[in-house]
Amino acid sequence: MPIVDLANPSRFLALTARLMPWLIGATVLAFAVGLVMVKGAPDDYQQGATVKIMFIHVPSAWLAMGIWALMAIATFGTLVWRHPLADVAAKAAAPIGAAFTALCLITGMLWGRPMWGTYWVWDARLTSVLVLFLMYLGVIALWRTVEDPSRAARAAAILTLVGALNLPIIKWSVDWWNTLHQPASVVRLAGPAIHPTILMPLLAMAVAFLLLMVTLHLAAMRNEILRRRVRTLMLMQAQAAPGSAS
Amino acid sequence: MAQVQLEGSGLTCVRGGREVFSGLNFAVGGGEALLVTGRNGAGKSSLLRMVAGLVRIAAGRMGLTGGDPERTIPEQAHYLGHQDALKPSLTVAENLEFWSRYLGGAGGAMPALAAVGLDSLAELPAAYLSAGQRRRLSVARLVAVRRPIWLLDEPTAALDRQAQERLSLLMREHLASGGLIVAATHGPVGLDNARELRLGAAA
Amino acid sequence: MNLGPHAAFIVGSYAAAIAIVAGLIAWIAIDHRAQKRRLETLEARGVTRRSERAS
Amino acid sequence: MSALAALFVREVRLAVRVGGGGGIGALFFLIVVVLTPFAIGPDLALLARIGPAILWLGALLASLLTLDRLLTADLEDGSLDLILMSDTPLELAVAAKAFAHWITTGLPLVVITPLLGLLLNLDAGASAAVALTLFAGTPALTFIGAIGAALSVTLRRGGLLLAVLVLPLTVPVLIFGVAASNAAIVGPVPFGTPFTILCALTLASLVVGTFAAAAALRQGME
Repeated sequence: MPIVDLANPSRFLALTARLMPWLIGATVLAFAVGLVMVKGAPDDYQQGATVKIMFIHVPSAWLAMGIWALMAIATFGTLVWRHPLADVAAKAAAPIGAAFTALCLITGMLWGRPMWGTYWVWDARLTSVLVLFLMYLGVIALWRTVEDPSRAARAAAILTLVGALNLPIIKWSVDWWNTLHQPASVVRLAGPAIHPTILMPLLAMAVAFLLLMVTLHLAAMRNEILRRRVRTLMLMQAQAAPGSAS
Repeated sequence: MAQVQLEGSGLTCVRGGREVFSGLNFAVGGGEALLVTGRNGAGKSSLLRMVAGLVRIAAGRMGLTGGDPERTIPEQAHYLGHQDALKPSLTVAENLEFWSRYLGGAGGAMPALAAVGLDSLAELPAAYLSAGQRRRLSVARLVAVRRPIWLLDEPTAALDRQAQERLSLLMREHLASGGLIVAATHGPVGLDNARELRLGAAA
Repeated sequence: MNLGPHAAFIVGSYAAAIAIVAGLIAWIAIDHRAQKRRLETLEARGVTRRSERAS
Repeated sequence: MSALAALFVREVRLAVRVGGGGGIGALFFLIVVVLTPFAIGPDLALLARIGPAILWLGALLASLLTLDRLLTADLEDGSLDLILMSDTPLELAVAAKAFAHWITTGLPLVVITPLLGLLLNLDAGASAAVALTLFAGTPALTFIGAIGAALSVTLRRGGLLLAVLVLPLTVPVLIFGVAASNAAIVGPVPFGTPFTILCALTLASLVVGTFAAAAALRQGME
């Protein structure tokens, strides 16, 4: 299926409708496999069973960054190739990205509590994810305050690209800020090396999360396309109304 | 409506330190229309806004006889300004219902929308309306709430011929029911027995 | 499966995961139904898109 | 009463809908609170000590900066003229608008305060205390800010002028808000004393703010 074929929204909707049941099935299957492997994973010699939180925390962190990268690529499509579905993809991805970033933060805090005694210790990695969460909320706020989709798309595109450029800088400066003040005794979150018996369930869960994200994203894009159709229909209804020429 | 009579005597208006007009006298009875004409800046809008209580009366007196004694002139007047007082994110019906309830009307929007031909767009957000449609939605406010005095600032602006005819029909009905109209305008408004008050003639 | 002393936090994390994913699914489903309903009311009123009218 | 109810419902609807400024105050509050530790450093003990101050300053700025649109939006589209002309007293109209602003902006600040307390290493009790003082204090911030909003309408200049004009007026509320929070957390002083003064300040500002804003609007007419 050539990519240009997807440019037409109605064909995209038809494709999504056909793909959706398969995607949902694959996601459920992937989660089933992942959770079985997670159940079988051994406890960590240091943290005990709390390492099981990692199987949710790390995949959602990867998704949080991955979705922003996806949005950056999509907005590149808006600015450079004027691809009609690009800003639909970017707008649909933002809330999903924010949700997974929130999940990453929550699980990070729940994982930190037994170790550090408090929920939040401004750990370098978690803090970067927190800043990323603020950026997601910023983009969503931008989409919500500008009604005209094309104007909002260009503004969101600029913001997303600048955000993508800034993410590494933010990550590095937060690390520097953290090590500057923080006594070195803080246990690093992910632990020194990941033992294969823990790595395999982690990868399985990562695949499951990825499938979940793809399913949710396609569904959200479908909604966004319908929302834009409603908008054009309303515009046409106003123009079609009698005596609306002036 | 009881027979009302609006008079202004020796009215002086000062805006931003500049005397717009002074010593102005006018009188409008129920069923009559007064067309305020004059070049831009002669104070047409200022006179209307003065009657609406939005501009301070520097000197002179304005009185309304026959209206509701407890209510001030602005509370018995409709002001149709250059802006339409509409919120784009609210639907057509929501906008009109709000103004109808806020200005003391019964709150029913549909009859007024029908009078201006917007009933088919009731559930549409006002953002999607054209300038003419927004203007007609603003006019619907005058129909939804009955008030004796109509202050119309260039009412025919942005209206097409059919909408202008509909407006002059509404104005004739208002006059027939004993109301009065003071309209700032350049051209004719489709009213036959309207008197004219020329501002800035002396300049 | 013995979750050890910090069982509450592990269960809490998985509960949070389920809650957030359920929230996302609910938001998408509700939004989908709302847009479909608005499309139907608009199309019922005879407002058709140019592309449909052309075919 | 249905006129004022209609105005309140309209204001809430406008804030909630796309394009309205509903959640923007809470987002600003979240960002200000998150930025402070980057300046101060991740020292948990220090953050816990100045947590209430950070939360209060964030709420103060979030409230004031979102008040700019309270009246200027109506001025620009002509609604203000009709509100001035209506038989509903202007004071009650301004009060209804300010109350709607508090519900859509002030209250969300109170709701997310416990979450931000986590970031500032405040324990549950401390966060609850700050949230309670903010609940009592944010109406005062809104109604005092309404005076600034009315002035920025009459002076035709919005933006930061509003905040600069009104910030000094909010100093008492800020002092007793933070004092009440610290009294609950550290407090030699019992929580009740500063808190009741804060409530008194809020009640006073409900009245003063409403009449002052309405007077400013009336004076503002040319």
